[in-house]
Amino acid sequence: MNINPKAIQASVEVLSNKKVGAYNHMVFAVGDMAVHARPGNFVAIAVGGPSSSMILRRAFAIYRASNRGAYGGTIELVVAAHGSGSKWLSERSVHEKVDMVAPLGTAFGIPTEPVNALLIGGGYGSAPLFGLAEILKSRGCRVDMILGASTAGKIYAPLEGKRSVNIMTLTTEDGSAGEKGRVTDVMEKIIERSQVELIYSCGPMPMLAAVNEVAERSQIIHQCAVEESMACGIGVCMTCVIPMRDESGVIKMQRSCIEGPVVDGARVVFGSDRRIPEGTWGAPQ
Amino acid sequence: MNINPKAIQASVEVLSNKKVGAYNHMVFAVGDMAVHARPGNFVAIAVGGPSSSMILRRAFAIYRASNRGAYGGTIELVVAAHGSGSKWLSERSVHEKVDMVAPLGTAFGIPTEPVNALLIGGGYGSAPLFGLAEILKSRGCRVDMILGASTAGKIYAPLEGKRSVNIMTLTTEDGSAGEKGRVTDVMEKIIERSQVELIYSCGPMPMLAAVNEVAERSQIIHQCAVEESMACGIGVCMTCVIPMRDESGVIKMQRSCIEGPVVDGARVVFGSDRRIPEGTWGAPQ
Amino acid sequence: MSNFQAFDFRTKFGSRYFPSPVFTASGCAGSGKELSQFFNLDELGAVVTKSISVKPRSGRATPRMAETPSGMLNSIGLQGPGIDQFLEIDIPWLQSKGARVIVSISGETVEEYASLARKLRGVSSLHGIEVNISCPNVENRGLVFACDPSASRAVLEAVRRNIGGDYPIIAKLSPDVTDIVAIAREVISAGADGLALINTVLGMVIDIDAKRPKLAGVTGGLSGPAIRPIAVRAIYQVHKALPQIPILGMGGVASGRDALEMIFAGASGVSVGTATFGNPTAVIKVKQELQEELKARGFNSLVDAIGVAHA
Amino acid sequence: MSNFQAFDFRTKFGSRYFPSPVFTASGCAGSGKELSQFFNLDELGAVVTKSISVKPRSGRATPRMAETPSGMLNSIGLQGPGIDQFLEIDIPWLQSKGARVIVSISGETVEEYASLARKLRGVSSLHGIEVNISCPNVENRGLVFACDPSASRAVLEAVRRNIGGDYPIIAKLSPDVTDIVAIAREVISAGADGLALINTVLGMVIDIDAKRPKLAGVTGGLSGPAIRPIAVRAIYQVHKALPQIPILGMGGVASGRDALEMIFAGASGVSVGTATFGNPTAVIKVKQELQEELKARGFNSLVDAIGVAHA
Ligand SMILES: Cc1cc2nc3c(=O)[nH]c(=O)nc-3n(C[C@H](O)[C@H](O)[C@H](O)COP(=O)(O)OP(=O)(O)OC[C@H]3O[C@@H](n4cnc5c(N)ncnc54)[C@H](O)[C@@H]3O)c2cc1C
Ligand SMILES: Cc1cc2nc3c(=O)[nH]c(=O)nc-3n(C[C@H](O)[C@H](O)[C@H](O)COP(=O)(O)OP(=O)(O)OC[C@H]3O[C@@H](n4cnc5c(N)ncnc54)[C@H](O)[C@@H]3O)c2cc1C
Ligand SMILES: Cc1cc2nc3c(=O)[nH]c(=O)nc-3n(C[C@H](O)[C@H](O)[C@H](O)COP(=O)(O)O)c2cc1C
Ligand SMILES: Cc1cc2nc3c(=O)[nH]c(=O)nc-3n(C[C@H](O)[C@H](O)[C@H](O)COP(=O)(O)O)c2cc1C
Ligand code: FES
Ligand code: FES
Repeated sequence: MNINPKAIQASVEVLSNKKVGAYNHMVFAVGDMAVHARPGNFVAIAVGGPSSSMILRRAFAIYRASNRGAYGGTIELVVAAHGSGSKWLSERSVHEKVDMVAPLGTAFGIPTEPVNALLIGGGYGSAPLFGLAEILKSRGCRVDMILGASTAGKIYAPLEGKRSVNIMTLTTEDGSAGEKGRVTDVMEKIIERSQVELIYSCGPMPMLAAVNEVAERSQIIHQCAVEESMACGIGVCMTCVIPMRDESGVIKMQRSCIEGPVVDGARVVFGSDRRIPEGTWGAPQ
Repeated sequence: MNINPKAIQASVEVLSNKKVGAYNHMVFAVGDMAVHARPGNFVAIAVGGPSSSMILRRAFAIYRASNRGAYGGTIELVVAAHGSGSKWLSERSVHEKVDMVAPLGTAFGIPTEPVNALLIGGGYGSAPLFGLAEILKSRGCRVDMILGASTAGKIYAPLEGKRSVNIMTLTTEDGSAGEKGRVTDVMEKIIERSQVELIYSCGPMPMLAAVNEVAERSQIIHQCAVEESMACGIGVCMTCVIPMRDESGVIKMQRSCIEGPVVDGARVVFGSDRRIPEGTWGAPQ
Repeated sequence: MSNFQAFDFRTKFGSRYFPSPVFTASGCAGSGKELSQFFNLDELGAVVTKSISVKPRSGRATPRMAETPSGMLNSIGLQGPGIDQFLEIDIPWLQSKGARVIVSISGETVEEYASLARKLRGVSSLHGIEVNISCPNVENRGLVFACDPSASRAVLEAVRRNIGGDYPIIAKLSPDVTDIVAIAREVISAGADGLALINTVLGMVIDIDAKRPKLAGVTGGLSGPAIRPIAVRAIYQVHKALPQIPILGMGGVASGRDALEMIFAGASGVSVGTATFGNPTAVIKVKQELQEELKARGFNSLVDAIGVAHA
Repeated sequence: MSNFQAFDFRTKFGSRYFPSPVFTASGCAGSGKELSQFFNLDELGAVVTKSISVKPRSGRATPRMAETPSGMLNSIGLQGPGIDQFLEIDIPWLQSKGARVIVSISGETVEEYASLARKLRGVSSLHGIEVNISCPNVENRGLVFACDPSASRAVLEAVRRNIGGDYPIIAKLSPDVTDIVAIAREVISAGADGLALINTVLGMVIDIDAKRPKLAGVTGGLSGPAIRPIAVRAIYQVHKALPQIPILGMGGVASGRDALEMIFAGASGVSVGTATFGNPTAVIKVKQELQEELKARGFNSLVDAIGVAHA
């Protein structure tokens, strides 16, 4: 098997850049790069321009990808201006170009039969879920969605995205939108109500861990898109590893950019930030 | 005496940026910064934006400064895209802002009586000479000018600038404009013809050295604007030094950003790149 | 005349020739598979593998990286499958793609280096071995081998003794020493044919929000353009002292101009590491640009350019 | 409660208190006069002067600098007027402006350091002396004092003996050593009250068009943000080994966040050097931002923040 089999590197043009709540919704003219993009895949973008002191790419989940349209292939992102690199990106004007490598990483697995699916997103983690919802809907699935964030402005839930969602539930920690609390506070209720058979999630690692706990307790398959600091995004640097069980149950430090970002939640050893879980293959004695 | 007594640091807006031959003519809205700017002074500009890997300012001679006008005070520069910093500057669009410190350094001395002056510029070194010519002319001086460069496109001689010049002579090494050769090839002829009493020059160090030789041979006072790599432009780093005689004739390594850029040619020990001239104060034994 | 002559881009380390002097840097090209989507591996002078150990290693916990101004810190901790699986899977795959392979090895004791050398002795199709001695010596309070002249010597002697006489050995040195020339002399007299300069510089970033070191491993190795002036200095110093010894230069090379700086300082080749993280095709870019820069300066061969800044 | 308490920004080196922990870095603030157009010098914790020698020095030939990615090389070569003129002109001027002054000294022999200490002994209004030992020792093949534990010790002993018992002495160390903690221990036990970490890192740039070293002095000192991870590491290592010893941190500080990193790593104060070249008011910016960052994290005093990354 090839690694990064579909990845293309290209200079792509900003077609649109709009502020939406705490985020920037950005559209890029990417040509053929869009052809193989699937929900869950991500892009890696060089930031800061030719004399940048930021030497590493930034990773962003693909919000939507399209091959048709007036501008040929397009890829859309939802960008949170977090540190200096994402801030730079969010400040790009229409017609400017950025260097992009995509599509990268694994995609969400699509069930062959129609099922009841629950999609859970935290913050900009909702981005890849709308494209996923569309596909699931088109395959006859029931799609429920929970989006959570600290506050209303940090929930990304565009109108057109909601089309494919049966019931959308919002949670905010400050209660400024939807129910006050966290996504896991409403999760079990919805699992029961909608007889959920499959969970997808994307968001910060602590949220994924909490979702995974509920999923395991409810014995529901859980695919999550993990997030670990990445230096390269293409599998060559080994910085983005997380401990995951392989087929035979052995815990190995595996690259989230190649084996992930979408992984089977049951494989992930959550809560192992800053330590190697006991029993990991090759762990220091 | 204060050092940098008039210097102001401010974020200034690009009002205009036009390609002229090999250079960019740029105008900045600088407010009060223009008030004390004199021909010979320079500005120091931060380059590359907020995450720039270029940590040092770039120095540019003030081509023109004006206090009046629709935009308040303005400073104009002639920028050669040489390396990455000047290239970045030359690519700034109208309305963008840059961080500027100015006015810096010494200015050309203006004679109290009307004299016959010869102004000699190499490449973008012509920039400060036009403002100087204007002042000299207004004081009743005769102003001849020689501009030299390797090729026609590298001569900066705008029409409006020529107004204050009696006779303009061009030299290019490839003969593509004016006389084929160097500024010093025509210098003696002009000194004689116009009975030159005072020489001003600005350009690359080897040109200044050659001009200085002719000036000394002809026993004419020569003020030149020197150029040495500068890290700070405000006198704190000691990188920009050149060996110059002080009042008592002692050679000292003196800062070209503070003691210069305009200095009396007779004080400069030319041709001492990469070595400390013998007899310099505190030279290694 | 010279315009009609073919440009000779070859370089040599020990007994082996390489068609071009631009290599990957150890630990910065994965298994090779990840980059082969972007270009053919046989276009490289050589692939230098990540440092391989006797046994499998999980490496360090995360976070393993921090970006720094024009650089980055990493604390991977030599994650890898161990030499046996590596010889069985990775090497044959690389060679099937026509890549010239230099295997980087790392150990925690002199005996581990010796044992790795014995395993590699049989693989005669390799183009060389790079001995990464920037590893903690468990037999000496974790003091890094490369920081101790006698430990460096012991490792290189053990490798040479066990791998055989004409197998090209490149010793990779750490810049974190008072006198890199002294270490270079030790490893060369112990049997190394060439030197790789430089490994990462020990650094650290504090997470000011969490109020603790950013990396789980506390300190990490600084790489990227930030360290290039340190690398160029090390290459220049060592080439001056040992002009006959081929040097593989590295540390922040991201363009042909960067590579040329190292060649002029005395390197016979360069490795591209961190630049690949920002640009998957960085190695190819460096190779093409270096050739152009050399030609533009009238050189007919790479070899003529090595060390010219010393003239 | 804590919101009503005044924030205590003071720090201490040896017997002297400073109202704020942000100083200039030696050699990066001219004579002080150049910056006084941009702010009042008494706003600084202290002005650390350029390193002053016994006799006048012309410094090195030009070019003396090269910009590098997120950094720069300099080879000024300690240009200066010599201690006598310095004491007569520069110090009185600085003090007339209300600046607290730490005088940096440099020598080529142990005796030169001793002689400088004797000259300064009388100037009791100074806030301390910073001993720059990153200078070539002419009595030992030009080997830099700071790279040799016993030479470092000899210099500090000589300074302490000649300057008197309670004069604050800060020893400034070079990062270009295998074991900076070992050097730190030597100079502290020889009588230094505090440490300045770090001086520049030895580096080099080749001018690929001229095919020779860019700097007339061949090598130069690397400074600026590029070296900050190296500085933070050195501060962290030394604070861990010698938690009672005050450290003046420096190397690439350009913002309050950068300064905070060093404070958390164990510095009691920071010097701002190269950042001033890009921004004349950098020292003031760092001071203001550092105070804000500390307050935002709930600290009531600087002292509470020192070394918290070690917890
Ligand atoms: C698979 C994946 C998908 C992502 N999708 C999105 C998205 O759709 N929208 C969005 O706004 N953000 C997304 N992120 C997070 C985004 O990559 C980080 O916010 C961004 O890298 C931070 O860069 P910075 O320059 O703003 O911050 P800095 O803190 O300056 O970044 C410093 C360095 O750390 C790395 N880094 C820091 N935080 C992260 C992180 N969370 N993940 C990976 N690398 C990190 C950066 O790549 C950079 O090298 C995603 C991350 C991953 C791994
Ligand atoms: C007093 C003075 C007036 C000048 N006036 C003009 C002008 O009117 N128009 C114009 O186009 N150029 C002018 N220059 C030259 C201009 O400053 C340089 O071309 C520019 O600094 C090069 O920066 P770079 O990023 O393009 O090149 P790089 O080579 O990337 O510069 C690297 C570093 O070297 C320094 N440096 C390199 N060359 C010079 C140089 N010649 N002088 C000073 N520092 C240098 C830069 O400041 C920078 O720190 C002037 C220089 C001085 C000293
Ligand atoms: C993520 C990463 C992993 C590395 N792994 C190794 C390694 O396994 N063995 C080794 O000798 N050097 C390793 N290095 C060091 C590089 O090979 C190289 O010497 C150094 O990074 C400087 O070059 P660069 O600036 O081009 O990256 C690693 C560097 C990085 C950034
Ligand atoms: C131009 C220049 C001159 C310097 N001169 C001295 C000096 O005279 N004495 C000294 O101890 N350090 C000197 N230094 C080192 C600085 O004081 C400081 O330790 C170093 O530059 C790291 O800090 P920075 O990155 O903030 O500049 C000099 C640094 C530069 C850039
Ligand atoms: S980000 Fe480099 S291996 Fe995953
Ligand atoms: S440029 Fe810094 S002193 Fe002149």
